[in-house]
Amino acid sequence: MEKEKLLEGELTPKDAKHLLYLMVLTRAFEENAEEMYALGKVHGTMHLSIGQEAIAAGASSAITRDDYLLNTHRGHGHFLAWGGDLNRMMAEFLGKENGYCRGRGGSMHIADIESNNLGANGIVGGNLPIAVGVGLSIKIRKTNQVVLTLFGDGAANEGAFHESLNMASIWNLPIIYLCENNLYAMSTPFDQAFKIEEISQRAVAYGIKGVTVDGNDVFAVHQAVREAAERARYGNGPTLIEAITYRWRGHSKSDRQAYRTREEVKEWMEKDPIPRFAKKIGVSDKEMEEIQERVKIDIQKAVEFAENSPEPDVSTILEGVYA
Amino acid sequence: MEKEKLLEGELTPKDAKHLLYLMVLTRAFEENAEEMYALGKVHGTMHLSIGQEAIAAGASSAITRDDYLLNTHRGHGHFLAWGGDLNRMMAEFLGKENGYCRGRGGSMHIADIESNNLGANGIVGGNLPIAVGVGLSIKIRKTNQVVLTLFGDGAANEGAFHESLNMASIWNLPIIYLCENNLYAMSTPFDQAFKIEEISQRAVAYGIKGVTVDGNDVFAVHQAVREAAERARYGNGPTLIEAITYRWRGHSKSDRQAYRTREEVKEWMEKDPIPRFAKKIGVSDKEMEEIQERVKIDIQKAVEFAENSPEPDVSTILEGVYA
Amino acid sequence: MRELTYKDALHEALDQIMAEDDRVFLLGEDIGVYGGAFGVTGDLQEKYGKDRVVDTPISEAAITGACVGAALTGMHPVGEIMFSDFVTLSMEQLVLQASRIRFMFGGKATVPMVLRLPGGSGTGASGQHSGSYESWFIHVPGLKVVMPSTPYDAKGLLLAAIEDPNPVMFFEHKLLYRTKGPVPEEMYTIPIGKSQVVREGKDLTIIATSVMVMRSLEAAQKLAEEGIEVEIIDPRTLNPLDMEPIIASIIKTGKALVVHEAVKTGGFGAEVAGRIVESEAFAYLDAPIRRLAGLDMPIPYNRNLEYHAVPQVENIVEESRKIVQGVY
Amino acid sequence: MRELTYKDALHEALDQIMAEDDRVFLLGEDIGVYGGAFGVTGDLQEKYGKDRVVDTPISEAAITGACVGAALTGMHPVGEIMFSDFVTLSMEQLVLQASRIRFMFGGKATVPMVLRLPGGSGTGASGQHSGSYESWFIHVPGLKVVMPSTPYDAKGLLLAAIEDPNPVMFFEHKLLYRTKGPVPEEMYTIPIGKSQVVREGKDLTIIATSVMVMRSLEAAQKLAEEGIEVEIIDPRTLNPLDMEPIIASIIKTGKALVVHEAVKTGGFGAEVAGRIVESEAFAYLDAPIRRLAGLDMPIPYNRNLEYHAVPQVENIVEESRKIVQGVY
Ligand SMILES: Cc1ncc(C[n+]2csc(CCOP(=O)(O)OP(=O)(O)O)c2C)c(N)n1
Ligand SMILES: Cc1ncc(C[n+]2csc(CCOP(=O)(O)OP(=O)(O)O)c2C)c(N)n1
Ligand SMILES: [Mg+2]
Ligand SMILES: [Mg+2]
Repeated sequence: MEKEKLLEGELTPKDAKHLLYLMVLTRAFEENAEEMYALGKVHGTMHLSIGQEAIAAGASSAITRDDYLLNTHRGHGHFLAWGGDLNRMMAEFLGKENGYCRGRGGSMHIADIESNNLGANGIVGGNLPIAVGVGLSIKIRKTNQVVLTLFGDGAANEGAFHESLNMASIWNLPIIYLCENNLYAMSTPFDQAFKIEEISQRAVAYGIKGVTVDGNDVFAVHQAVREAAERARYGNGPTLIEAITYRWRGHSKSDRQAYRTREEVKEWMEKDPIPRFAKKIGVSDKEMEEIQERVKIDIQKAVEFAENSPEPDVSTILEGVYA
Repeated sequence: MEKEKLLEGELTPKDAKHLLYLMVLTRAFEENAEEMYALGKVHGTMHLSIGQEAIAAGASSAITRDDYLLNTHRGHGHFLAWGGDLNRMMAEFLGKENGYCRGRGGSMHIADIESNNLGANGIVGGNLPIAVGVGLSIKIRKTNQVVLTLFGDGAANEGAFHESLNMASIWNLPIIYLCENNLYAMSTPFDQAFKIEEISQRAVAYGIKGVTVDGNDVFAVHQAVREAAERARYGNGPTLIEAITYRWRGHSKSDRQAYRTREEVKEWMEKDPIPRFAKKIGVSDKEMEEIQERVKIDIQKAVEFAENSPEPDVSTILEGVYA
Repeated sequence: MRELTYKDALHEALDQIMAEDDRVFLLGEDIGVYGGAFGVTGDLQEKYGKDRVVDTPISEAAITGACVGAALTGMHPVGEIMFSDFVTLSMEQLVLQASRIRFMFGGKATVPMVLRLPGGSGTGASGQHSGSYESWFIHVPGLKVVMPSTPYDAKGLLLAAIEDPNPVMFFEHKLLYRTKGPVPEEMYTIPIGKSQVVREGKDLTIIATSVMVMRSLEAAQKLAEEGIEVEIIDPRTLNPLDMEPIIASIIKTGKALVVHEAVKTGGFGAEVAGRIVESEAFAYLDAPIRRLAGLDMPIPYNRNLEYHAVPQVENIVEESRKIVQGVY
Repeated sequence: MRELTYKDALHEALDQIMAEDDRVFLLGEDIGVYGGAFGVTGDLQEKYGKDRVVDTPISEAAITGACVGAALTGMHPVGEIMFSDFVTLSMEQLVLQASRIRFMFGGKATVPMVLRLPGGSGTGASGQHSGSYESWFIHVPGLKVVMPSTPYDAKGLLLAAIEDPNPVMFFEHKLLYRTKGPVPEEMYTIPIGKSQVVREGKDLTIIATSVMVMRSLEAAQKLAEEGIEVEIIDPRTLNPLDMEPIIASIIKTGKALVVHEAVKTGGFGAEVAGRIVESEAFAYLDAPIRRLAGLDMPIPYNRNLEYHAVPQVENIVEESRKIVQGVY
């Protein structure tokens, strides 16, 4: 799927089914990651997007692979939806030489510049100023691309958010700001960090369009991103989209989750975006099982690929610091 | 006037006349500063607020000297209106040992901690994060004070603005954010840096009250600040006030002003806040002349004081780096 | 004496000073219910309430500025920057405000604040969550820079930092949080600006900071088996830096090795070398001063590369051996 | 050869490269109609339009990030931070993004950006507008740090920096803008990472940067009258640092003095001292390496204090004399 224009018109049934596959794949990848973590096969931390898969599916399918992606620390789904190769992704996750970043980056920094995927970012809001530069570059080069920029609710309180949205607005940059509001920034509930109802209200401060959508609804996200992309490509500047969702797992590996109730989590688990989307696009239980099966095999193969991949050679340790 | 509560009720005629004096004094101070600069008596740069004097008069008179002030690089008027001593201010301007900052700070960093004047700031938006701490300190100490925080239109595009207003809003801090929108940030016209009509619209992003007033009208500023102070003292949090005004002089010493027309400047000079206020409060031409005369003498004395003040001794150069 | 972990020693310091001094309050991201990313604040919000253990939005510049403003008006704030890497977002408030306000205001203001900064590599957190930044701050007059390596020092230096009328950068190391050591129950301070000899020896002077003190001690044991006795000095405060014990030691040993985790170029080790050369110890040096430090690179994700990016026990052993045997 | 000011040399470099390479564009505060706070961009907006000479709002983090993003996608942005002090607002984008992206992405991304940073004291701009920050950045692997001291170097190094595939911090000095010197009309580059001997001498090696090169040359003349011949080396690039001419020179003179304006503690001079000691030159040293640098304090407003806060010609003369006469 790399470099191929996935979708330019409405979602076809085939497209939709592929999106469903990607959502299932993302979840499986993360469940597997959890397991590997538990088995001590993974060093470091990771941020799981389980429960939030609809956003990546909806967003990536609304733009093309000639566009750009700026991803976050919770970005496995976006990476896969953009067309990331599962094997090399898994290899990166295990820190192997043939991972996307030669094992130097890991989950929090996975990138594939070749496919205009400009990388995940470990810094909350860290990709927002970068988005301005990508937008500016597009504008100067007149290439008609857009840049999809992801961030969480927590990032919307960094100064970088403000500077980025203001610059993008005054210069009409082709940026889609997609805020994944999963109601928590680590342990901080949304209403403890904001005095407003919706993050999209902040669009007012920049004179741009803001919209809040159901982040567990692939079509709603897709629609909002498609509209934003259209505005962007026609020189009408950035859009702030807020997609409401929920993270099922803890923030990272070491989270006791004392800041929320089991009931709340359970409630949201009932809003699982995967069966919801499957139902909406008329995928039967049997088809779903087939997808699950396919995913299982894909993951297994990827794990094998990654585990059999070589470790980086220590003699190459300094490679890549300078060009 | 230091440490004395200037005004708690409405402005009395006597208060008003004092404010007029302060406005005339500020202008004379700055015109004199210009001259001294031209004569080579001042080292470094300075930022003149000529044309903007109404804001300092209106704002400082709406709160007490038990409250706090956080000032900007263009803050001579606010310093005087807060009750700054003209002689020591002039001495600081000339870098003398008995200036407010022992000649170490100069115009851009003049402060008087003793009177809760927490200083001018050379960094655009630099005082905005500090305001949060002052507000928090008031809240923790339960002292019922407020903090008046000044900044320009340009500062409203720094990330610091965003972080500060958000924190102040979620914690209901007693902060009055007073934006002096003089339509330019150095050479950058307002509408080149903002895609909105009024900076006060940004209050929406924080769920707080925002208001735009005529910054050349002492009463309008006074009224807005008084209301904001009331909200703040009663635990109702911060307010964003935008006061529209205009700087008559260049940004700093070395500004050719190629970014604006003479006509525009002239137009605004006709909206001079000083005669406007004099007229409104019924000060006769004769009284006005008396004020001018008094100011002239005050300035002259201050210059003498400052010029006769000793230079800092080089042997004390390291003093004040650490406590 | 009772043993505590480094983390618990810090927690106890905060707890005790908060009970005693109501000017002290804490702020930072997820320091309340979550107890801090590394658990240092733990239950303190429960104990002292949300007004004194303040959970903030993710706004590092404003967190730092909030410390400055509170300090200027009489409070003694202790801010936590979740990972010291994020201090890159606080630099303006730290460098242009906190460190300079006092001087610029003619010595008439004080900014008694502490910023706690967990740093360092070794946890697989990769390029943006594993840095060591203390060296920048010794280059910022007006700031003090503290970096404890033991639970005992952690408690005593944190209490001293909170008492100090100046802004203090307090660097903690992630790998030290679980290390244990004796810690008195009562409150005590360790003076800021005092280096300490943590091991005596006659063959080589090692100046090490933070987690490298621990590694140097381990290396010293191995070296002792070979008959090499190294003296180890932990500056504990990087600025103001107490050179006296270092100079005295080098006069004795004639050899010096500085060990830190931060990248070598422009690091703290350079300043130490520069000062040794300027001191009377210069005349006693019978070997060049060596610096063993992090490679000039970001911290890699891969566990093995990460391990090799910063000094380990075996590197210290080898480097010490070379110096003592005059291989250089 | 034709003479130009340092400012005009920079302007010419920008003008020529923009005419030739449409990947190059400029952004910063007031660089358009205003022509830049120090006049470097001058008329370039008129010449190349608002799309290639971009006036920004006052948002230093986003200016820097905009450079990163543009560079990542094939452009060669040159950002201007109006006063280098404001780089404190760009640290996250510089240190955690620009400098590390390439490494973290496995060497598969390039970030060819330049940040121009006017710095230094001497203009009465006081505490927040007069700093020297280059030393921080030599401690950031992935960045290059350049600091020209003459119009000739300014033009050649700026063109080299723009060509370089790495992020380059380009430090200019306010007091140098009006200095004049020969500058070829055609485009040329000066290799990044090459030190230069700017004066030959046999008695002492002075390693000086930026405005201190000028002051050292002046000091050298006075010293020559006393019969002291100093050799002066301008590293021009602070990272990667070319030690070869420095080492060769010290082997000849046996004495070294580093001079810079930035405060002494933790400054570039420490790194130079550290490297000299580690080099073969150590054995040839017959006097301790001295560092003459800014006092450990913010820059004061008062003109006289400001003057004394950083090395002046007479300080260089005196310090050199002491070293050569063996007073230390
Ligand atoms: C500048 C910065 N501050 C803090 C952190 C630590 N941190 C990592 S993720 C996170 C929470 C982010 O919340 P949000 O933006 O809502 O994204 P989510 O994790 O919910 O997807 C925090 C505090 C960081 N990585 N970068
Ligand atoms: C962080 C920072 N960026 C840039 C500057 C340089 N500078 C000083 S004042 C100024 C313009 C400020 O505009 P505004 O906030 O509107 O205030 P005004 O000068 O109009 O009163 C600029 C760019 C600075 N001092 N600090
Ligand atoms: Mg979130
Ligand atoms: Mg303005």
